[in-house]
Amino acid sequence: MFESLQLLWIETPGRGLSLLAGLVSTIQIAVGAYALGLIIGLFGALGKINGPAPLKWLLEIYTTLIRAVPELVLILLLYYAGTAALNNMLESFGYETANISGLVAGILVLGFVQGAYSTEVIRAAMLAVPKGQVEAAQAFGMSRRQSVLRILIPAMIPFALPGLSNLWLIVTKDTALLAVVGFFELATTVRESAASTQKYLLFYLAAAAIYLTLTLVSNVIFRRIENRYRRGQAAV
Amino acid sequence: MGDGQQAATSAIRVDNLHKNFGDLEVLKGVDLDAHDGDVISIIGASGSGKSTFLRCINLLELPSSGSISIAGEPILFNPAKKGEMHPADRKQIQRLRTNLGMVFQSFNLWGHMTVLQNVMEAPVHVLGQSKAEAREKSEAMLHRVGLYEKKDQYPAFLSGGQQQRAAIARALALEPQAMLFDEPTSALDPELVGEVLKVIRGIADEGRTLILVTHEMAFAKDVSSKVVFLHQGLVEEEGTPDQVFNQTKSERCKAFVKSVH
Amino acid sequence: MGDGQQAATSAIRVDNLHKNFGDLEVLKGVDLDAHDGDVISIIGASGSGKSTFLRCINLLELPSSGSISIAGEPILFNPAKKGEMHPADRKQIQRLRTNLGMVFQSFNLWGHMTVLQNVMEAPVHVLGQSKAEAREKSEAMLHRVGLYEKKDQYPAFLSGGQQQRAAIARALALEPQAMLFDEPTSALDPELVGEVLKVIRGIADEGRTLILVTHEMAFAKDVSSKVVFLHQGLVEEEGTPDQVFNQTKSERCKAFVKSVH
Amino acid sequence: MDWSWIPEYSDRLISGFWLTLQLLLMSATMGFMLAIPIGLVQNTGPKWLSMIARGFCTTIRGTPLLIQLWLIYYGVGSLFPDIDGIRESFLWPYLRAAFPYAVTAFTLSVAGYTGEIMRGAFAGVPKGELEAARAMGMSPFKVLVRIWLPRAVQNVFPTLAGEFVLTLKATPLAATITIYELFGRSTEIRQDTFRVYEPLLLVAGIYILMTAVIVVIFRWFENRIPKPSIA
Amino acid sequence: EIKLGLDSAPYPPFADVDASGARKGFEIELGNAICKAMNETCVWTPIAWDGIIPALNSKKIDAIFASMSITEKRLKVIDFSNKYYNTPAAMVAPKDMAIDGSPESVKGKIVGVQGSTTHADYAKKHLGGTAAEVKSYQGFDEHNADLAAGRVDAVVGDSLAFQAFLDSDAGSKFEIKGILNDEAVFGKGVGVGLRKGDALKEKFNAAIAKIRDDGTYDAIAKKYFSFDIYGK
Ligand SMILES: Nc1ncnc2c1ncn2[C@@H]1O[C@H](COP(=O)(O)OP(=O)(O)OP(=O)(O)O)[C@@H](O)[C@H]1O
Ligand SMILES: Nc1ncnc2c1ncn2[C@@H]1O[C@H](COP(=O)(O)OP(=O)(O)OP(=O)(O)O)[C@@H](O)[C@H]1O
Ligand SMILES: [Mg+2]
Ligand SMILES: [Mg+2]
Repeated sequence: MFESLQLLWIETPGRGLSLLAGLVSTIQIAVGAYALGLIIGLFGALGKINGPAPLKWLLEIYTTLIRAVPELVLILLLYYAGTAALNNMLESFGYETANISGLVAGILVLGFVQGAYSTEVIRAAMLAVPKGQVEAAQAFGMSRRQSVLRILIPAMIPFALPGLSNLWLIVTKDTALLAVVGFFELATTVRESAASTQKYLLFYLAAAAIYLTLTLVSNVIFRRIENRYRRGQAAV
Repeated sequence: MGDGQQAATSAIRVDNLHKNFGDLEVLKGVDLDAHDGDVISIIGASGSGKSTFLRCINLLELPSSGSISIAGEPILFNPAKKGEMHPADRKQIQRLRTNLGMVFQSFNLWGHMTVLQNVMEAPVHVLGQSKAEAREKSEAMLHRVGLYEKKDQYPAFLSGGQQQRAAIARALALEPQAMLFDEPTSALDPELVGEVLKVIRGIADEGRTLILVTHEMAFAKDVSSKVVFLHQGLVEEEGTPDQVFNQTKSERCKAFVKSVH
Repeated sequence: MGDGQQAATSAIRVDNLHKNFGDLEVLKGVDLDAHDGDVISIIGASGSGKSTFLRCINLLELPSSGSISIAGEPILFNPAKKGEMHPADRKQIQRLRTNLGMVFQSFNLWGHMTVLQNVMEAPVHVLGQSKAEAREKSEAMLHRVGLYEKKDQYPAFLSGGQQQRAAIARALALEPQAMLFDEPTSALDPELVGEVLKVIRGIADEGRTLILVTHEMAFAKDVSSKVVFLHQGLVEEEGTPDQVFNQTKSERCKAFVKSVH
Repeated sequence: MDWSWIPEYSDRLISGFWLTLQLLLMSATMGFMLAIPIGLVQNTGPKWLSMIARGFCTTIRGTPLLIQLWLIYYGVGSLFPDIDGIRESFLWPYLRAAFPYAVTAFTLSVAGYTGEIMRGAFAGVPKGELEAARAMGMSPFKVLVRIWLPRAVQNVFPTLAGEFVLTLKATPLAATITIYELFGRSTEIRQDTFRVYEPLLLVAGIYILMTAVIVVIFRWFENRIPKPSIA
Repeated sequence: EIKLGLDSAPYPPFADVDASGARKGFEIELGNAICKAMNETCVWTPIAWDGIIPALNSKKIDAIFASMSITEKRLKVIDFSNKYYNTPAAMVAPKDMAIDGSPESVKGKIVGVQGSTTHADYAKKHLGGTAAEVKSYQGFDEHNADLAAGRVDAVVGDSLAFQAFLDSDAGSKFEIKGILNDEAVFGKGVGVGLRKGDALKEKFNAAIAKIRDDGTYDAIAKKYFSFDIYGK
């Protein structure tokens, strides 16, 4: 076991460097997908609350379907179908086909899935903001945009944070699913290393430890953020 | 009321205002003409439509029919759709609203901002004042309502009376020509009522136009230039405090005034 | 009290009961001897240890020292550890508890069962009665407390008084020799108090042993065979209702009786 | 779109569907059974046990299920052949099959997530109701089975339904360790037919239907239990 | 720029990663040489094997350079260049097990293959009737791992690719039990997978011919194999 532990180290024959690189791209994908999910979620929530009826319907279908289909199936569908559709579209409009890198594709796919969950979290948070908060903004002559940006969004954050921190933990773990489409991230790296060294137990344990650390660190960070945003709330 | 020659000098003028919520007709043709410096108290039983009337004035509720002018400028509406008239020009509404300071019954302070930030918000982001300028004026405003020491607190940590005074300071910071108060004291315990009424009286003395919905008859009597009694969506009685309280004509108003005392 | 020759016929007998919560000594040596058919009211100021005493009797709280016998059978304890005496024989406790119907101040009905299921639960699952038998008896019990029509309701849909009567029926269904009531009416509004007291009086008239903590002095006076006044963890005064209420010896008890009236 | 392949592969799809269902029901049931003690010891157990339970929940919730699955199948599974005589033992047929590993991994995962839910659920039952049960002479086990557990489950029922759907959505991961459940079958069909989207769309549709059925079933049960809880 | 798709799971000695994560192997070197001959820059893009054809057709990659055999079945959906190597398929099993690669010898045994390969097709066609089960894996290494763990009794794969496994500690108890032949299944060797009608086909063919002619191919092949990997 001891000489096997060497395999985790940075120096050859250790695989530490590739694991590190895998971790970095996992974090990149997670951050990107999370951010994209938040943007979709924000507009999705606004659309679900205030949008015209057809948009509401569309969003309802989006969130319901995405949340009912296994992530793995979605990832495959979006990964192959999504990029193919995009390229077909670009071609039919006479553009060059887009050169979507793995990183971007991963972010797009996971972000699109995250968006459905974010939409629900943010919508619930927005509904939790007392109506009077936005009315007050309107009564003082703020435009709709201003009242959303300056009042509704900041006021909703404390309500949304617990759900959003959960989503972050989910997206970091969902990056592992990209391994199934052969994506270069932590789980793929680990799988490659485990396969070529035949030390499955060692590498999968190491992977679990890395993900767990990521989760624990994220928890600490989110707790800080939450404390910051709860400044304005009286202790219950 | 209602023959219109004075329209040019009216701070707030409402004609034949109707408002339905679905099948429920809450306002059935209400008129109001408030001139500069008027202090008008609106009284009436619960559910008579007082809040709805106030909220229609600055279009937090969309009226079903009727007309509204602020500072002599009529609000432009599209024809009613599904029982609501939508404003034709959003920008106009936003502009006119800055002339109407609204103070809500439940304060509606923004919880994610400190008291000072609450007060500075509209001057900076709606009127476009510089931060420095807005801060200076806002601090002065907080001094006036006696809340300067609390300026860096978040609203959740203030008492009800302090919150209401903060809400008043916030409305005043826009330096509106007219102010609308919806039961500014009803959420407060008796000790705090006095504090807040003192501040409102101060504003009235300044010569600003005030419209207030209140259950404080003594205060209404004392401070108003006109009292309006609303009953089931209609103005049942109006006039000077003396006329309404002491020479009451309508039976219903008599009963109401008696019950409240 | 306390010289012990009557132990054999005592329904509940407590000797020199002590109870600490950490450093706080709540009961400082309390004795009680309840014979069959006794109705004993425990009165005293808030925090004097009444609830704690009642809860020690059926071991919801573990005493620090002292002895307890139920129906003449002494509860076996291991020596105290960390200020608590643990029962030596769990089965004994479970058996003796079926002889002590407890009615809580806050009802504590089981929210996932209907009223009838609440009442049937212990007869079926503790006493091992057949469902049919338990149902019959339980329905009779519910008739008695006037709650038969509500038998298929869930507790959440009952009024406070109805819940309390359901809790009494539940305790009665075990046909216990003795019943413990902890302020059975204090969570109820005045109209409901009457309902519940009527039921308790009925039980007392049946000749069951009752121990009740109560603030209803009139009721205590009326229904009790003995009244115990607890003060700071000690029995400060005890005797017949007449002795305690009218010929009060202790100054503190005098003050208490006066303040409650 | 071309769906002409469906008749040819319908048998395999059906067998995949049953496998998915088995995987789901077995791991959800066993996971929930495990979640009960895990939630319970965090409320009443000795400190060391409660710490272990907490550590377990944190670990399960903090690592991807895919990694857990691979760790158990390839990692732990690779240890067994080194044990002498194991190939001759009666356990060997189970140890060499993939299904038990998948059930183990999913069961542990359900136990971790649901254990956390049950911890809160047990804590949320009013203490007085438990005392009432004890005061009537119920044994600790009776109190748990008759009062504490049903009351706790009642309070978190909708959350449990959600957890059930999440478990269903996790079952496709089993395909990565050679289990031909529904998703695995679709992969097989894709490899055979070189059709990219249709098999995926078909199974996506089946998963949506299964989710809908789960939601309906749970809703039916939910409507049968009394809603307002006595606070 | 041409994106060459390869299997994301390692497939030594054809494609592998070293400790630092850099790619190495016969196919990697060969691919690089071919790109150089075409005067193109190439980017290696790892893709999970079972999605590699869809990835080509959805233009995520431009060519499959991943030991893919040219078969009738695949030719229905994609094009291939001329072959660039050809090795026979083999069956590997424990040394002490009586298996010779024939359908009868795997009676009641579990056979592992990598999914969507010609080896999987072969196993299904010839062994499916007798074997207890044919399990398909996502990667070559994974069925080897399960062979070592005793979860499958035999595996079918590329004879050369097995070499690294048989040389390792874990593989020391196993040996090649038989060479498997069926041109209908295994096709005419390994070629570059291309989208139907793609002009790249001519370029690849020219480049393969060029490195065959100028000795580059043999120089690379010699580093890895002691025999003629190109075949007849
Ligand atoms: N958004 C709404 N939708 C439907 N009905 C409404 C709405 N807002 C108010 N109403 C109804 O309109 C009527 C008048 O309400 P309003 O709040 O104006 O009364 P009020 O005079 O302010 O009473 P109070 O003194 O209790 O505040 C009431 O019957 C109320 O139920
Ligand atoms: N579990 C506990 N831990 C610590 N202290 C306790 C606990 N239970 C009760 N006490 C304390 O013991 C004392 C007596 O409490 P007890 O509930 O017996 O009073 P009581 O006479 O029933 O009062 P009340 O009339 O208000 O119900 C109080 O000071 C209380 O704070
Ligand atoms: Mg109102
Ligand atoms: Mg008490």
